[in-house]
Amino acid sequence: MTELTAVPVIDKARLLSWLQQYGVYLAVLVLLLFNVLFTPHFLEPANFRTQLIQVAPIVITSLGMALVIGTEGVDLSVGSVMALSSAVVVLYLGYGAGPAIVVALLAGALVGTGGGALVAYVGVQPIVATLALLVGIRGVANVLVPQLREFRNPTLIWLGSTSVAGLPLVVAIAAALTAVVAFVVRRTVFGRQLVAVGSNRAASELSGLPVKRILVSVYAVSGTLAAVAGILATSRLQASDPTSLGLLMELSAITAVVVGGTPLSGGQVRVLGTVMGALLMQLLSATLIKHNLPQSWTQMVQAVIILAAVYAARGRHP
Amino acid sequence: MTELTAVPVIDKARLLSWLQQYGVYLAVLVLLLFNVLFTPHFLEPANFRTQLIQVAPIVITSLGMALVIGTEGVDLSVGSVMALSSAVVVLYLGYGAGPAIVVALLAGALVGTGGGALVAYVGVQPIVATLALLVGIRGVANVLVPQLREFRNPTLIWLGSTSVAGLPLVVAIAAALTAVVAFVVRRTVFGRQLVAVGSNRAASELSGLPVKRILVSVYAVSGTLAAVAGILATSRLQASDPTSLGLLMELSAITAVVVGGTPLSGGQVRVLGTVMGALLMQLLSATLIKHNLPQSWTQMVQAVIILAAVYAARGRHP
Amino acid sequence: ESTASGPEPAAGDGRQVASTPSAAGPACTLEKFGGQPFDLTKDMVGFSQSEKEANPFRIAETKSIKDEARKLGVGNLRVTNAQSQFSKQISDVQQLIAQGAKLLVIAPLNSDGWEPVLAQAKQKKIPIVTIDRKINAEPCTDFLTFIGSDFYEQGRRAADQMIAALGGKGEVAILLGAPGNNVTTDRTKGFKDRVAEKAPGIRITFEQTGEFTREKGQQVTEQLIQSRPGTNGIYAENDEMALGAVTALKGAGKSPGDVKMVSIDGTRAAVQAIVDGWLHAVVESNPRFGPLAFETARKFAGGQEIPANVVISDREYTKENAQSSLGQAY
Amino acid sequence: MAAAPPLLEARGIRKAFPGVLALDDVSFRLGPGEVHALVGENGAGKSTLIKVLTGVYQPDRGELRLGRKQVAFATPLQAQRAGISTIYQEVNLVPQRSVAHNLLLGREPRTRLGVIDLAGLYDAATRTLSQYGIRVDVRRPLRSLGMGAQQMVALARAVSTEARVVIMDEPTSALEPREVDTLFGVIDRLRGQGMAVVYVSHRMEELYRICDRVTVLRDGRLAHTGPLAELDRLKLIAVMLGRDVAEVRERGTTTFSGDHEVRGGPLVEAKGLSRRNLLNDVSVTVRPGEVVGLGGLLGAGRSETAKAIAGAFPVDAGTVLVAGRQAGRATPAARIRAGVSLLPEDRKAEGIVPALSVRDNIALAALPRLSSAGVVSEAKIDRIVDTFVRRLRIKVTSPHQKVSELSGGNQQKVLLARWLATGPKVLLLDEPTRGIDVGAKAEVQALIEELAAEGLGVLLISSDLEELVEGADRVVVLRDGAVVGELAGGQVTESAIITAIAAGGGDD
Ligand SMILES: Nc1ncnc2c1ncn2[C@@H]1O[C@H](COP(=O)(O)OP(=O)(O)OP(=O)(O)O)[C@@H](O)[C@H]1O
Ligand SMILES: Nc1ncnc2c1ncn2[C@@H]1O[C@H](COP(=O)(O)OP(=O)(O)OP(=O)(O)O)[C@@H](O)[C@H]1O
Ligand SMILES: [Mg+2]
Ligand SMILES: [Mg+2]
Repeated sequence: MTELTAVPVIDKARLLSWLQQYGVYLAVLVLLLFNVLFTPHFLEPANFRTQLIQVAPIVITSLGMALVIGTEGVDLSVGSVMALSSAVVVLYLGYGAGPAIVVALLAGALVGTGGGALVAYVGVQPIVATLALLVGIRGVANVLVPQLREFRNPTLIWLGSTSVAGLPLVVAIAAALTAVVAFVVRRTVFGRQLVAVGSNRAASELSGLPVKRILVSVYAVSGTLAAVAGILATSRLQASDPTSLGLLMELSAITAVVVGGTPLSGGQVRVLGTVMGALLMQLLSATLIKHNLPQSWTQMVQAVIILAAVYAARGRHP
Repeated sequence: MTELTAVPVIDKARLLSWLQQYGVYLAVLVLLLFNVLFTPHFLEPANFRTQLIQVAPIVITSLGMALVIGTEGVDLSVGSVMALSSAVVVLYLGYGAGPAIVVALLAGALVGTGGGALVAYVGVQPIVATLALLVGIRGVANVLVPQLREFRNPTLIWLGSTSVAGLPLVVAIAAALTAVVAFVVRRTVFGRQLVAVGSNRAASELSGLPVKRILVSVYAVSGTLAAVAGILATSRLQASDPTSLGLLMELSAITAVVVGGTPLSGGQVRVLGTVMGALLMQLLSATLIKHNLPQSWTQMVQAVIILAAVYAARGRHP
Repeated sequence: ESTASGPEPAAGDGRQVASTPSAAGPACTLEKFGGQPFDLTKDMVGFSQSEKEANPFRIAETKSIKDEARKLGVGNLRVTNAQSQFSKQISDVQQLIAQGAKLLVIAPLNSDGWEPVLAQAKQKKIPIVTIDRKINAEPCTDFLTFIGSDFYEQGRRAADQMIAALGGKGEVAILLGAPGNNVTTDRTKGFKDRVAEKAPGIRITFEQTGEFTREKGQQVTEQLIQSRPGTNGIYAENDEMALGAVTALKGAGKSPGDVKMVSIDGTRAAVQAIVDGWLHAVVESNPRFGPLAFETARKFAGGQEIPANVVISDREYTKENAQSSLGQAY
Repeated sequence: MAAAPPLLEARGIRKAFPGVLALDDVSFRLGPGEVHALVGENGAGKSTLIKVLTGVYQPDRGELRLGRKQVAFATPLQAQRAGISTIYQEVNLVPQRSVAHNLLLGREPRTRLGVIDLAGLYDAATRTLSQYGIRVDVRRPLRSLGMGAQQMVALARAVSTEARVVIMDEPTSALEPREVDTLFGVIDRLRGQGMAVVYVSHRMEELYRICDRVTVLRDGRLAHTGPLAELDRLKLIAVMLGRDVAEVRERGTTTFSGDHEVRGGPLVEAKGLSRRNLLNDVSVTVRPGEVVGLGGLLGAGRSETAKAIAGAFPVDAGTVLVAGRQAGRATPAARIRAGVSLLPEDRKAEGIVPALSVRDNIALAALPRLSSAGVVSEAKIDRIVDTFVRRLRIKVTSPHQKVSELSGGNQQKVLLARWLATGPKVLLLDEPTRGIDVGAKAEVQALIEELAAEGLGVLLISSDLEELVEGADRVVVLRDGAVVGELAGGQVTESAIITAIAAGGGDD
């Protein structure tokens, strides 16, 4: 009764499931190849550095988003949290870069915890809870720092501009965080439980998982990661700009996660896929910029890629 | 067992369910009262006209959004569709206002149909399908009309500025559409079926409902209504501005629907509640503007209202 | 550092006139800057636009750069647009540097936050000409020079026009630009400072953002007319918002001149509105940077001295000159 | 009895939901080493009591005792830690995740660094499952297993914790006879180890096979508690229903009367239905007034056959004729128009539309007939809803009550009403009495009789062999998606069906 019967149907299904899992890698490869062939100066290390530095904050934010989506949620507040952490970090620079960063991270974690609590304890739907935060937290950030504010703190500037062993620190941080999140998802109890919650919340609750605590933690992690991204973006910009920093970041992050093959219906987290999704969107926009094509093209191509990704990933909802 | 046993719990539950249904009316009332007491010139008819005119496009878009949300979907593309219809209407003004409006409405319906087809036939999740459209359709609109374009067509200008029996035409149109949508939801087969699909798609399919057709229609209606809103906004502005028209409209519309008491989990559509939700947000922003308070305040108060609304509406997910 | 006021004798095509001849400020030469001479016809030139080309100012600005480049035979011009996102603009410029641009013309979205880019450009000795907005950095060391208007001064001149229109007393509302933007800050401060200085009889009773867009300008003005019917003047920090306000005034049944309006930019539609009587005056912010920018670059590459600031002389459009200057408005 | 303190005890429990008093002063004692049956009609409060015992709900009043200690469980986890392990009525696992992951969800073995020990996880899972005679690759996602195997995993999961009390809410509703035997073996072993088991089921014969004591709930109140041996089947049913024994005896255990008058030619003819790996050349004919049973084990393809006839399951080959004519396109809508209606097996997932009222649920499939020009006729709907609420004796406070507030049996009747409202010629009933209590079951069976008498054709799928034998005039037996036998008239007996299934197995 429980054996799998080998049927020919599987071949098409296999291809689909392969595409679903690795399509984004393929797309990145194709785009790289195109650039190597047709874009001058593409192979220079400086170019790769630029691309990686630019994508780093998106990757970091998307990691948190992937976890939230794994629990069948979504975190629309990430962009506003970036703005908030940016505002907070420059406000507290008087106490030194270290304490300022800690306070900014705490602010991100706090917003995330608040959102998570709304979802887990109050029962507000994730999209609404974090929509409210998207609106409200941007307001708070604007009140804290009403207009772009520059800073000269050398440590914070160093953070955004230094390299370790040729690798920009910002990129190294994104890579390290990717590794940590991948490890958490695959090998820790928290990671396992998180996807279980996303797959079947009722069953997880009855199985004795601390569902509410897991949910709150996941949003807190997402908030913290968004704060990391906000701090890094601020340090690279050498200024805090809460009015525009992180605008539409929620869409970029969701796009990276979805293009990376994580289903919005929860129960699965593809960490590397997410990173690839972010890279794909970055490469795409860089390619179009390098070939001097207007922004409206980028928008249209992005739309097509998002659709292609979900078409490939559609799998279970025919 | 199914009789109502009088237990004290009921009172609280009743209050909650009352608040869930009528909380938004109460909030509008309170805000009106505040303004009557503290805002000079608030009771003048011209003021009501202003508020109603400004809220009309939001109301119209939110009606479509409410239908989509009733099917457990969401339509993020409404703002971009507004921009598209605005671009199309001025492009075709050469053929006269009538034909131009028809083409613009068709464009909106077409985008909606496309989104609906992605959802119904391809099985893409609504949030992703319409996210792709949000990005892509704004690109198309920008390509069509790359910069603000003024027009002098008297019919189109008349549409946005005339009044019938003291009521601005724009407002009359919004009111008429509200009545039509309310009728459709309450009295037509389509309305009944739509909420059934939102509540249990599998059961609806087995019950012989044309589920896919219903889904496509709902998105097509949402696209068409967004196009109506776009045309009216354009006629009022006497110019087409696809770069900024309808930006963030999806958030306003979702907010109106949610604040109006329609659950995002589908299976219910509150038409009047949605209109009230839109009015509440409009009044709120007008109140803050009239009292010359900065925009960041509006954002924060909006966040609080959204949360209050969903807290009241939380009901079934404790 | 700045400039004359009052209507300027306009050049026939509305092209920019530098109001500061090379005398003002410490001058810069190729030698002092430490760069390589470049050839405009062969080397890559990058232009980074800040906002979407959806308003007349940005359109005219980009067009002017492109037209002039074509005219001069610039072989490899790359144009990027940051879509009003500052971090994107930083990325754009970094991309241009990575691609090997030898000259950068930047229309910055903001004055601050350019250090990372400047450091990279400095390393490669790429001269940067910023246009329309200043950046806070050292000319001739961090970047080459700035060409553009003085926004604070624009605000002051708008105030002068408003004071004249109202005879020194009344209630004025301000339609602010996008929040957090330093153009907004400067135009607001210039206006308020001048009003406080010259006309204590004018009270500023209302300040709300119209986000530099026509629709928002219209909506906010509708609320304004309603709740503060005593308002005598509206200062709009750009023409688009002013035109939105005009639509609102028309809708409310006002006649031209009922409310005195002053705005900044000098788009054709706004100048037409002066002719029609809706606007009292428009302070120009000339977007045609192409000729002056390439001229400056050419002089620099040729070893000539370049001033630290090339402040252009913005004109003013009023009832007197509007009709005749319509052709020069952009 | 007085000597050994109860393992688990509930005293004076009261639990109210908005509008419903689900439990009213209910007490319950569970001694060590006993298998305790918890029975009652649909909506009697069994599941609610279990949820109170396991920390899912907090009682409004009353107390829980574990041994001699008073306890209060704020979460299921606390109850689990205290040694109370539960298989809830709804399958309570995570279908996308692996079998091993499900089995040890919340109790994953960790290395010293707090990281999951994957090897240990798979090992432990394989070992645990083999104890219960289940051999599967534990890395496979749970959903790739059949329902029965999934249920066994849930069971293994529940009993493999350090449990002293195991609670099972209708564990056998998705199991086949062989698996039920395995389950009972496990329960016996648990009893031998001094554990206590609470067993909820609507299947009488199971209770008598395995249970020692019984507690009967009726309308949220305690109706009886004591050794099961003191009550015979009739008495037990009488207590559950609150009726006289004589009255119950008169009605029998099923209300089927046996033969029906079959009138005229075939109403529905399904010929050669095939779908790769699922259905293989299945043909079924139903005539007016006839009840045709579909027999077979779980996974034999009965549901697929019914769905294929109803146009809800795409087939590669095969035709469906209704009254001798092609039955329209293979969509539910076309088949409903042709007169074919399917009561689906999974009430919750495929049947009720929870956001809608009882009234709208009943009218749902018939809306096109209850409207003109796309506008619904409230009067017509009221009339038809009224008729069916009365005829099927659906217990509702008002037709506008939310369907999700009804008990299982009443929800089932609402669904029946939905299908009858379409004016069908043929009713396909997939497990119409699964999970509904004896009272409601009898009513549904009586209704099937009545409909057949009116000339409807009925296709009846049931895992309850007794029901099938008494209800059906003819039984088509399926195995592995193919017809392996057809029994008619006097041939229709439980042993004949079992033989047919077994013989079908001998073929391959
Ligand atoms: N969460 C809830 N909200 C409201 N009412 C509920 C809830 N859960 C149960 N009920 C009601 O409480 C009563 C008891 O339900 P319960 O599920 O305990 O019955 P049961 O004996 O398990 O029935 P079945 O045999 O159908 O499983 C029913 O009337 C039911 O409708
Ligand atoms: N979506 C699916 N994907 C893969 N296999 C499936 C799917 N649905 C059903 N099956 C398989 O098809 C076979 C028949 O299904 P099913 O269990 O519905 O049969 P049945 O005879 O109706 O049994 P039941 O008594 O449960 O109604 C089973 O082996 C089942 O595992
Ligand atoms: Mg139950
Ligand atoms: Mg079945």
